[in-house]
Amino acid sequence: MTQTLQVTAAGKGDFLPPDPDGFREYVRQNKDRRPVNKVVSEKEAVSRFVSDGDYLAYDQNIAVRGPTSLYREIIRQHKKDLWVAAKFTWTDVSLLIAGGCVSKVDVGWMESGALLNKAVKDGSVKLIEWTNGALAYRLLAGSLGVPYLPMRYMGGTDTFEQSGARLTEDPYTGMPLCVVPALNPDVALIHVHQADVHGNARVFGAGVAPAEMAMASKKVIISTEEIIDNEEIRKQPQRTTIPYYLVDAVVEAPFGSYPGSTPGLYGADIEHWLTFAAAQAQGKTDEYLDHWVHSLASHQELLDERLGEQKLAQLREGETVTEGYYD
Amino acid sequence: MTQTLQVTAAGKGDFLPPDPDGFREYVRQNKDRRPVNKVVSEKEAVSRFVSDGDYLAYDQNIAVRGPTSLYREIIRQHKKDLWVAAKFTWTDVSLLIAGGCVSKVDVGWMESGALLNKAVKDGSVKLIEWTNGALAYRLLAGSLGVPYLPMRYMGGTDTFEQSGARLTEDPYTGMPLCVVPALNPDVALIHVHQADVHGNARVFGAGVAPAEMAMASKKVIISTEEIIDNEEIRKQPQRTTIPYYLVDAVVEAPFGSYPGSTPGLYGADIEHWLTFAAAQAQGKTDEYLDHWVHSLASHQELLDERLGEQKLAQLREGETVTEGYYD
Amino acid sequence: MTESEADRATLSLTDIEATICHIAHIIEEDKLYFVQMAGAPLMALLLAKRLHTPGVGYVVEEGAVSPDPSFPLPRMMLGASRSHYRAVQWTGMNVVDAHAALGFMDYGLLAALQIDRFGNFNSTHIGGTFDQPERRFGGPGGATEIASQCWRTIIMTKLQKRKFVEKVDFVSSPGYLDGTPGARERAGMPSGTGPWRVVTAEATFDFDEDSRQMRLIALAPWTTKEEVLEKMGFEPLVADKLESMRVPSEEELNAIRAEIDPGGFSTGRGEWITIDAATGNKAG
Amino acid sequence: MTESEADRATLSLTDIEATICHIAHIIEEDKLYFVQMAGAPLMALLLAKRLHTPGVGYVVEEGAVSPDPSFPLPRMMLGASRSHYRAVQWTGMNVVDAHAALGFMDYGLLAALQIDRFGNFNSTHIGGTFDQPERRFGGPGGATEIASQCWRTIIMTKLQKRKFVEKVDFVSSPGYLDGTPGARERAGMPSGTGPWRVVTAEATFDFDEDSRQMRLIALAPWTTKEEVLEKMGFEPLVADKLESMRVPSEEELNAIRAEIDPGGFSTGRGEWITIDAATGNKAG
Repeated sequence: MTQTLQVTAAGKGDFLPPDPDGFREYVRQNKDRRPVNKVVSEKEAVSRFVSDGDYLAYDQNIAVRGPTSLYREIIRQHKKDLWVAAKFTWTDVSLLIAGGCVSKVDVGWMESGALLNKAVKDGSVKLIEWTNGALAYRLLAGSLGVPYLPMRYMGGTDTFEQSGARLTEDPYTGMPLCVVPALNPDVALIHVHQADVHGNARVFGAGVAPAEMAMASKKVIISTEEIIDNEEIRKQPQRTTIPYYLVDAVVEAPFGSYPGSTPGLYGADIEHWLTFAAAQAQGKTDEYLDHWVHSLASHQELLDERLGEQKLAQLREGETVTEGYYD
Repeated sequence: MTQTLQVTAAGKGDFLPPDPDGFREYVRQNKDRRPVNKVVSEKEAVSRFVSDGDYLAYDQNIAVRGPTSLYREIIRQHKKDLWVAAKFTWTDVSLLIAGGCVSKVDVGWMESGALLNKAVKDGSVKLIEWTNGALAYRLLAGSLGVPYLPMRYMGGTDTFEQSGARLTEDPYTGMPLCVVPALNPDVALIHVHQADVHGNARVFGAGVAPAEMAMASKKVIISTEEIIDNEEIRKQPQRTTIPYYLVDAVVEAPFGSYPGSTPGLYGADIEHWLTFAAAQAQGKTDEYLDHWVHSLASHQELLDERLGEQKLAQLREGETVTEGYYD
Repeated sequence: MTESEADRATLSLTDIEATICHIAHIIEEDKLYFVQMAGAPLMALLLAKRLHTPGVGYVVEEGAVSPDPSFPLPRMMLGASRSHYRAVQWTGMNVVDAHAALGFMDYGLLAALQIDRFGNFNSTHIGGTFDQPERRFGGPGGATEIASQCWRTIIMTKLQKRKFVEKVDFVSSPGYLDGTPGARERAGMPSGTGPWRVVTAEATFDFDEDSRQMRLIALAPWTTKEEVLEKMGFEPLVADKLESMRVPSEEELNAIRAEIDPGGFSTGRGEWITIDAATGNKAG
Repeated sequence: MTESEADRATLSLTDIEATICHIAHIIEEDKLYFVQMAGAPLMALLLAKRLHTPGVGYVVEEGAVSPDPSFPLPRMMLGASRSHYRAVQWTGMNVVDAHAALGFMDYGLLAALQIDRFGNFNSTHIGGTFDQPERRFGGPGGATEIASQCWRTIIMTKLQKRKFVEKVDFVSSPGYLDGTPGARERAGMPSGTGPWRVVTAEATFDFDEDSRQMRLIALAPWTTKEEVLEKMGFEPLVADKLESMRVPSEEELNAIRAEIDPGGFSTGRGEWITIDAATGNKAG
């Protein structure tokens, strides 16, 4: 039985070539299947697991449960040439561009202020077009260990032309169908509510795609609001979003989404966002980064020296709705 | 840009032709998007939503959280010519064969006693080969609204030859890859721990694939150990496995998995299984069905007249480990 | 208040507020909506939910199903606990996108920067080329999956010549593509889907079933057909009979300003107009 | 107990118990296992976990990740709360199968009805044809995804002529297929995977790296090479040096009988043998 299918169109956007067997080999050689203690400082996590040139993914964004303490550490360590997945994000990419860390962005949605516009025009940052859903779906493909998945959208658009999607025929019905290549990031940053020292992690609330991202990525750094006992994890296995063997590093980071919210725990700091927006508008993001990143040795210093207990208490009080998260 | 891909091999097993647009049209015409009260008796649920000739799927099995009160009602109503997905099941199929309900079985795993062997030999039941995982994965495809998914197994086997899987080339790498057609059952039976009257449902414990099945199936009947308030659902949205708009009928069925266990709530009745095994071995399944199905008007009658409060209490006590389920 | 005073009562509102009210007026309680991120489309749905159709169900792309938000909403609604309050399910993006792929979403509710006569729309860049854009925007976000997979798409935008254009600078998300029969299906999209209404402060459009071209079908009381056509970069079809759009009410504006977008962070930034509260005619 | 008494101490065990003990002896604590359903493969893993490698991680196909079961287990282990007790995650079949697809599972642990020299195995039917089988069995269950996607597969079965056959009646799940280089990859499977050990009560086999043929590598103390070959339907390769398999201990048998399969529902049904507890030689 031989049947021929056509690939009738292909976008011209760059993508990491899917390589399921290469991913498997990486896992076999590098991922520890023992439940060992993976707690490290943000400094060590980023220096060991984020390399210049990496494809970097993160779940959620600078407004909600984004791994912002890790963004800042990446900037602090002057990581370069990152290819970033801007899926359902906000000023996340602009912040990393301000830090000089980014050379390519896969676009779903992002804030597109002066920094991004300038970087696109001067060619220092290259954009590849997808959508929020397409990036999440590419992570789903990556999480299933297959090189691609079919889907029902993106065809017919200029987005398609600037992406790596292809238009194919379904092998069963012959109907036209888009396919997208699996996304297997080099490194994922995922901020969670709770994790144990082995990396068993819990995300509460609507989550975008933390489980898919953890499965799809070669290296996984978890930052967590709190570290809980493995015993606690085992008492409520239903609540685990990510099992330990997917995880490479666990970083304890209370208020690790600041200035964003971690739902159920603390609200966002609107004023901080306005500060960044103003810095961007005035071309003063270097000053912003000096104050909020480079002059501080760690996230803990940011909490102690830039925010202080009163501010943190305020942020906690700002989260007036907590029902459903820790229940 | 035109690229050609080959489908190099195809199994000869039957499958419902994938039809994503037909499924969508069914949903548009038939699924109520309002949160209305869907509580009905098992009798009404089965008579309205299970038709002769339907493709029938169920999550879990007669040992664990299977929708056994609905199996019995299907037998009671003499439903015929069902095509059943035996994914990770046990005597479920044999029971339905005993009831005269089955004409085709998609095989993952099932108990294969005298009834099944006889039915296969006399041609009254036709088997199509898949695997547990392939059937769950076909439901995943069905749940994503796409006609097929690629995967990394089944190729090279006789299982492949007796299935509807095909061997294709990946449109990105050209690597050989199996594809399986989406499974969109006509009707799904899913037993859950808790549901509200609209059909928002909670499954506790390792679940096989209840969410995928509810999404992939045209008609969804939920049987539930207990009906809880919509308010309770909304207080812990994280715990919802299936949202209301996927569901057509909610049947209240305490001990609805009997003789199987609903984990966290009651244990299995080993003796009952032995009774069925003995009936099968002795060719006396008609007597078994008379006693356990046809002589009873409902599941409630089975609880009252065949089991009684003492037996039920025993089953509840038999579930010595409950940690993690209702927490 | 005497009758003559009532006649003279006026309302001041922004074009964004007006658009939000217009959309709220066409929300149906027995349908399911897929609403793009936060911002004006979500505000329109929430206004309907707050005042007109309290039981209406909706999902947002990060994976909250049919929440019952806690008002007033925070300034950053996206993903906030107040926005997701009392949902019936918290899940993820791939799950709710799949619900749309399966045909459960009656309506998609979106905003666009620029739109053409076939309802193709742009959220990527304005001016220049893709590589050298005059101004780059944030990208389609979830708009493409919503506009492709929901049965009917409602698109809100501003009625301006640079927004209603013969050819959009970039087709971020699909309308009826080139308008030929089956164009969406040939591109891999589900059949029977497409843009259904384009809503602006001054006018509402649908799409002709045969030609798939945008058609003016309703006007706000404070404008005329001629004024509307003057503000468009292409000439739309025009329905034989133009409906009159409902006048936003003070109650609606209060709900927007006090509860849905407290402080008018988004909605207060538009162009202000003042209308007669009873007739909707331009005042002053 | 004097030395001579110790010498004379015997153990009676079934072939299934012996196989379970053999497999338990090769479980590695720092690896991750994907174990088929309930039954003997799971019992072997649990025996290792109970006595030898308490920290070993494993998943079962219904979606429990690394449980720490509550002993004694119930007669029906499958999906039971005691089996899933203290897992680190309860999820679903598609998720754990994907973990295997991604290369996280070092070993798959399976049972087979019938196996050929290339490790292809059968769980579908014995005798007759597919349409008219002499005896139909339950099907592959999760064995195919496990045998295809885990790095190394350990298969347990009984050493009998009708089980070790030149050609299995039905290839339910793949070994090295026809044994040619790249045969599995050409069929769409991940590279570098395949059957690693076949374990029976009397003998253990691996697969030659070049020819992919089954090779006898170890013997139970109570048997000989000749006896083993006599019980096979094909002639396997034979390693230059045959290892001696460890003797099951009384402690192991007690754990099986009291905690893992209380009542011997599964394990007690095999053929009984009696061996010298110290040497493993056949007794009596």
